[in-house]
Amino acid sequence: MSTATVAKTRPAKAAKPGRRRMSLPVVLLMIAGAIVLVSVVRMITGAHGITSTGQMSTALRLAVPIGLAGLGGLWAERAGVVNIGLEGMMILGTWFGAWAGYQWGPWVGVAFGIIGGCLGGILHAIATVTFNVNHIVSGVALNILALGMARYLSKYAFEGVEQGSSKQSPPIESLGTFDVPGLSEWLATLNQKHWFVVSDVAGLLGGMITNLSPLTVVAVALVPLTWYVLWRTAFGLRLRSVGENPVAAESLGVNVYKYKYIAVIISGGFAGMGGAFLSIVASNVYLDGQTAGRGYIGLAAMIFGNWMPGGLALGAGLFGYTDSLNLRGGTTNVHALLLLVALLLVVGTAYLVWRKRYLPALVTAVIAAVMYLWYANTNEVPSQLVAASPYLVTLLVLALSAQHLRMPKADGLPYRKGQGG
Amino acid sequence: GESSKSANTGGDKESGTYSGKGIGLAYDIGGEGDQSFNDAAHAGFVKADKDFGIGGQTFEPADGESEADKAQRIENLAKQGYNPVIGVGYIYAPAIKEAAAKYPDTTFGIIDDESVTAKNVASLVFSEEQASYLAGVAAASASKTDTVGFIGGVDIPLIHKFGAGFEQGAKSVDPKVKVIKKILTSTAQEGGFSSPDKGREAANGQIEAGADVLYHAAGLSGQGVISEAAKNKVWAIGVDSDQYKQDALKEYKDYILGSATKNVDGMVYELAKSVHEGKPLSGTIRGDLKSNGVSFADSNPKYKEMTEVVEAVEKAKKDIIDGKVTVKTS
Amino acid sequence: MCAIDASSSPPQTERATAVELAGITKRFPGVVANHDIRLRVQEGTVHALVGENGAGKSTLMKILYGMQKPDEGTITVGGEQVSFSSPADAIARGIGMVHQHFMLADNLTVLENVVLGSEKLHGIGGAARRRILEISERYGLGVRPDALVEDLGVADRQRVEILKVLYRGARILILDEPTAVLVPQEVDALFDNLRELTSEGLSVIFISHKLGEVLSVADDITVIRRGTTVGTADPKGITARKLAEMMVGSQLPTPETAESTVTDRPVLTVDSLRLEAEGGRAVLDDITFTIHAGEVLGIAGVEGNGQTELIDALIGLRPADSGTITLEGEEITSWATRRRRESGIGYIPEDRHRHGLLLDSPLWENRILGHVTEKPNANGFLLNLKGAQEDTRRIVEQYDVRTPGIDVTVGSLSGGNQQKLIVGREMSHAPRFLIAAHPTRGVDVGAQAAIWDVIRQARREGLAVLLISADLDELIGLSDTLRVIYNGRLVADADPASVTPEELGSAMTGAAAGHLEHTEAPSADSAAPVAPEDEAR
Amino acid sequence: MKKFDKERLLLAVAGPVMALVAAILLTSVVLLASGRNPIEPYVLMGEQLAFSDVQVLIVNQASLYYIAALAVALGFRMNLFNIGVDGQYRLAAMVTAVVGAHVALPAFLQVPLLLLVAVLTGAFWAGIAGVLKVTRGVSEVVATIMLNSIATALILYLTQKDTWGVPQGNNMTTGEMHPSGWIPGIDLGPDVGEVYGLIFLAVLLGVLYWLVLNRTRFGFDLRASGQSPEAAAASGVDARRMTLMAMLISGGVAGLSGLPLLLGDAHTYSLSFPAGLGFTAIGIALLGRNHPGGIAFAALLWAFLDKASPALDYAVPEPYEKEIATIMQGLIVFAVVISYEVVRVWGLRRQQKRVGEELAAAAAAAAGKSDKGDKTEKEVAAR
Ligand SMILES: Nc1ncnc2c1ncn2[C@@H]1O[C@H](COP(=O)(O)OP(=O)(O)OP(=O)(O)O)[C@@H](O)[C@H]1O
Ligand SMILES: Nc1ncnc2c1ncn2[C@@H]1O[C@H](COP(=O)(O)OP(=O)(O)OP(=O)(O)O)[C@@H](O)[C@H]1O
Ligand SMILES: [Mg+2]
Ligand SMILES: [Mg+2]
Repeated sequence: MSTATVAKTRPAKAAKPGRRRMSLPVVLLMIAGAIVLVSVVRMITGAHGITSTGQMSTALRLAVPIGLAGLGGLWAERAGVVNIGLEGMMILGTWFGAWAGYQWGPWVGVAFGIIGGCLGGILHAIATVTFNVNHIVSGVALNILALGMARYLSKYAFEGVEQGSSKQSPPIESLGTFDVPGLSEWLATLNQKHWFVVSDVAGLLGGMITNLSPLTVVAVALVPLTWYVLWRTAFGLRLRSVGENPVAAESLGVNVYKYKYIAVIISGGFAGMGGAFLSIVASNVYLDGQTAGRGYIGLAAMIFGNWMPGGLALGAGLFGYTDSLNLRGGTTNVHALLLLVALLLVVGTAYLVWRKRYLPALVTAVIAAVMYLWYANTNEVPSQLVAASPYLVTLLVLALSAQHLRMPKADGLPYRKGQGG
Repeated sequence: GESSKSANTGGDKESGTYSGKGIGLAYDIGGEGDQSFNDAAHAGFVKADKDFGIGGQTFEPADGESEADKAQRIENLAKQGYNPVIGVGYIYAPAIKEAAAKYPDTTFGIIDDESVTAKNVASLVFSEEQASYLAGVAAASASKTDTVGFIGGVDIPLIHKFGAGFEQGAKSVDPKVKVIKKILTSTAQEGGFSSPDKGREAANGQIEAGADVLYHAAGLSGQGVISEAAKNKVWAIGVDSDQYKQDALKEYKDYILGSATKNVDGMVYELAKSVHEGKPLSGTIRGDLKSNGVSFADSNPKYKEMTEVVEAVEKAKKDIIDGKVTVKTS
Repeated sequence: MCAIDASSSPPQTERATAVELAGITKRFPGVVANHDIRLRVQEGTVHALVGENGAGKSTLMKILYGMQKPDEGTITVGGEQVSFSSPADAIARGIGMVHQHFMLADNLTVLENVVLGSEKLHGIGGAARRRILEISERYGLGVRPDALVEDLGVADRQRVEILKVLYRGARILILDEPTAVLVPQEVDALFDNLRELTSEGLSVIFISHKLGEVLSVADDITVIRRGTTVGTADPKGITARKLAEMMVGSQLPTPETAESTVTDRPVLTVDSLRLEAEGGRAVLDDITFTIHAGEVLGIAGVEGNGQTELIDALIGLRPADSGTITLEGEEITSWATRRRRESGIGYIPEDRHRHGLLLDSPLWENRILGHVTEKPNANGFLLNLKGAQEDTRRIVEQYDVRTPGIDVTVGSLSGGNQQKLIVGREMSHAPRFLIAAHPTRGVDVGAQAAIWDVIRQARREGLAVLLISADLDELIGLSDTLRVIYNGRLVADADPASVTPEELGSAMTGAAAGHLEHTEAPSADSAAPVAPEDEAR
Repeated sequence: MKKFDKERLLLAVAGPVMALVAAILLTSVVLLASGRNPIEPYVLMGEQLAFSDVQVLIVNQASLYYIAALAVALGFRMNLFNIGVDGQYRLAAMVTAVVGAHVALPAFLQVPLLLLVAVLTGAFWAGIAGVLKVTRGVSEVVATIMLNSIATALILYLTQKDTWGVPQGNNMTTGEMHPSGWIPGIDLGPDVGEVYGLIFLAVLLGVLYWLVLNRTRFGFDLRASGQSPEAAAASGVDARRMTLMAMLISGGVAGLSGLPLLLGDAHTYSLSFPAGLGFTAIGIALLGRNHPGGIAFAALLWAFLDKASPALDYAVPEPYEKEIATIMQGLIVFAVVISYEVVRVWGLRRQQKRVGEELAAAAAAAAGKSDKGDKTEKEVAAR
């Protein structure tokens, strides 16, 4: 026989290192760092628009529908159902919201928008949960169907009504907006001073409390609420368990179908609310094609946010911010961002050097230099680049961070009762 | 097999010399309810129907259709006996070119394009840049901050025309005037012509950057521009029709300095009239300042009170008509 | 088929009946998993359920637990006839089940996994945490409520599973092969717990393939074979061998000691192979061995000690972090899987459904899988469908794959027939080296023997085989050389001619190392635990 | 195994038929609910089928759909979801149009050059998503959604006046392509129109698709990866390479999907070049079950709904809403996937049952021949 192998009984396995989780202080520190960096860029470039109150307020308004769609995605995917039908559910939300809104007032409209989205959710749930249809396929079908439905119904509901047409609903009364008295103006004045960091923070905070629609407040509140419900209640635990391991949940008496249904319907409700926000708050009319792909963007924001409400809000905020930069005068502001990117890359280079990863560090440094040169040698960036910036930023961030993302384990997988074993 | 165009015939309206089914109006993407030139064309259509009782029908395009579909639509209309057949938008140019050759007895109209030259084709085009020039003059004259803004809907040459005229007009008042330009979206699908919210945010940004007169060429999105201007108590300049008189904008009309109008409805009406009378228009019919095809609407009494501004605009208008000034189109 | 009578005295009737299953029948498409099964469990006892792989034990338990509905038959709990439509009903009746395969959500914490479904008991916060710690303390489970399950090892997971059941205050516990992944001390601790539980009046249904364990812990035994009850047995009056014979339904042959065919021509040499997990922890470390032509090298080990990783490294699914692999003098460490397979490495994967088959494809396409570049499946870049189909027919014939034809999807075959197809496919390419991972797992006895014959035959013709199996008898019976893997290292070796399963077992738990001699006591740098006295034979 | 073949065929047909019937019924319900005649729209649309010019339109449109759907289906066969076909084909068409306008080779060189340019552009754009997925783990769904929007901006940038744009009136084009790159159509007379010459490309691609998937090693690997990535990896497929390849090929095919129109009719890329083809193609690929024949059928059906629905505009006394066609399209996809799933599960059950029965019968026969100690009982496990 062969020689005796060296044998040592080894101590019990060391626990696997847990996944890297960022603690609150670290997150806060990173946010603070980002603000300082942006402030530096603003001071250098004089592009005060990048942190103005209006900028932030616009960013928030643009982020809300994306965030709501993302929350919709989050609810569905946490229960294991991929929801690419968010776009369709949003369309239903815009339509139903406007249809009820112009007749019975905006709040009724919001309620109907949510109901419209829920209807889409029910359809998606029937297809994916009961019939085990591929989730993406069902979502695509829903998107087509919702588009056709909304157009078809518009011909009946809006054509011939005063100020309405087959493409547009009559105007809906506004939900109104409000500021926080005193504070809003004070922050706005502070923001106007263009002081280092102080004005930026004032802009950020001011934007959050200026010109607010009540629905925006509701939407923002839904982020922590979602977190609370999903992570701190029994209901949420069951819902998440269904997305992680439905068979295990089933084995403990959880009615998997029920939770999937609930989750997908709530998901539709969120998307519908996002749609209602578009037609009631953002525009005060339903318009054909109003959602313009925000459902997909919401989905992207959710993935970006690692299937967590906080991350999702950050993702939606980033979209809202870049989009708002674009809308609010674009070219010079985005030009200033080139410098920001260059600075960020320098920071990245330093980090990589610290981690002794020299080749990536070199590559990063070179890109940083290119960015800087681009910044230094131009006054504006092409407007098309500005328009593409939200998408580019998302792609970039995902490319840098996708490995750290973790989706619910049973997300998108078919499930049948009694399949366990 | 048989062609669909040979199938449906008959039902011609006989009224005087006119023999046809009425006006066949084919819309561009956006269709009815775009608060812009589709709607204007529709207004002309309605007016013509009212005046001559010639009737007719309107047709909307589908999403993502190709030129073949447009050709099919136009030819079908001609075959069925609609007269005149009007394509709203340059996008119909190839279709009308083809159909005009096949149906020499039908009068075709095309809006915003003059590339088709045929006896039975009337190209209804507009010098939007001239009206925009006047808007620029008005804006720069009325501005206290010497900063004015332009918000276009979608990144297409037509919108560049508006922007170019506006900028030239503004600079003609004072070369130091700053013109901030923003075009909302790259493509119409993204909602550049139909997103009041986008218009509003863009307007807000420009106002923040110091602009106190905003000119828009953004269809429905312009409603957002105007409402935001009103909210911030700065001037807005409307487009296409006299927006001071628009119902949907009543609330904000005090802040509408004027509108750079484009007489699409009038042109459609004229074309229908000419056909109805048996003397169909043909060739390029240019709506410019001289022919009143475009103009600067001054319905707002507050505008009329600003005599300096009014004078500047009148002078500019005269200069253009006299050919002293030529306005760039891009 | 020969019927075997219950070999034991009838069960004592002084205790009350906790659970009674009568006439349970359950059919799956193509399989009758349970047919007219009877089972009576007395209160306060441990009742063992034994039977071969695929006999229908798990199915029966899932029925009792409400996860599956029986087609026929009745369930009586505590004297009352019940009908469960979901596990919730069963849990409400005080039934708890630890499943054969872990039923845990990886991305949830231990606490969340435990309280799931029973949040009403103590909520999902502090109270629940206190209760978990209490139970954990009481039974010495050592569970950390806030750890993520994915960070836990198998034994810890097993404890969480047991805790889940205890947390719900179950009166009737179903444990489906709870010991498969536990080391002996843990098994002992578990058994102590079980005895404590039964003394409190709880009933336990216990499933295990380790008959020694069964005899030591059970108060009653029910044997099922091919889906039906064949009888009950009294653990005091029956030997493991007799029990095994009841399970398989006939006399057991004495293990075959085949003549050695080992040559001195090394086929596969692995030198200091190391594989790391994400955090840099070694999952395989310093693996060194050589397999010669005509040699079967058996690797024994408790599941999860690096076998899967070793297979992956050999077939090329995971790159080695250091060390070399050499195939007949050629170093293949950096080769891709395809090249390794083309150069003569055959592969019988441990999970045939995941790694060996395309379940929705017909048999002949599965014939191509893994050998798409080779004859008779391909001509250059084109597939040779005719060739593949013909050869599939040959395999079906030669390896006795029971199928109506080669165009049916492979998913509709039974596990054993699927396995025969895989074996046939791999052997058709005359491999030089074969990785056989659990080649007869879940395969019926007839197919088992056939597969063994194939491996022996190929060995005689000079094939080198790496055999990984949880079945120690299979390992000892087939191998020429035995190694024991523990914690990612080869810690011991043994001569299959003389080693006993007990000795192997103790090495598998890390209690023994070095060369295992039959006469010697295991080398002792740790207190040798009492090996389960009587393994299955 | 004739029996199984027949059954398979039956199952294959049952799905789409069920789906169509269900979709039509549901659409009728919608029509009824809105107080319209539930039958007439189908009649009106059906009548269109008899007109040769409508036929030409349908076939032409279907050729675009077909190629784009093949691109989508290729990804699906590998469990890759290429939502980015839309961006890929628009970008490819634009770049091809630019090359076609600035390069003037003889036709036998020009046409292959243009095809190559289209393929490479499409592949390049899809390849970005592929590379991101393979190297950085970015979901191809999100990446291609983003790339669609980026393509829109890029196209716009490249067709500005100071880049390659050539304004034509109010339209912005890339300038007329050199005629040597035009592909003549089959002219069926002035009243009927021209069938795109590149319809043959669509057919060829369909055949190639089938050949590659079913008759080549590569196709086998691709399908295996789609069915079971683990099994494919164990069989020697390099999953990353396969993913990248599938993405590149899908993108390449997507790049071709605008060409029948570009080279056959439009001869320039302009603002009026149709968009949204890539999204429609998803529905078509699904409807066609990712099978080249099925996709052809689905593409024709979709094109039919597109091209026949304008007829609803001319209905007397009151036109029908064209959106009925869109609703039908959505319902069809739903009905199709649900009925496929139902039929699949049913078929699987049947097959398993049949296998069980036949085996039981065989076993019974064997038991009849030899009693005790028969073949299956002879050899016994060691335990
Ligand atoms: N969901 C199912 N669908 C179809 N067949 C099934 C299903 N579950 C189990 N079977 C089949 O039923 C039979 C009994 O399986 P079961 O899991 O109960 O066996 P077991 O006795 O637990 O085996 P093991 O010892 O391997 O765990 C097997 O043939 C199995 O393939
Ligand atoms: N979830 C399931 N759904 C449908 N059929 C199943 C399922 N699981 C197993 N089967 C069927 O059960 C039969 C046996 O498969 P199974 O894998 O359970 O056998 P096995 O002998 O227990 O092997 P294994 O060790 O792989 O579990 C096959 O006909 C298979 O198709
Ligand atoms: Mg099994
Ligand atoms: Mg079992």
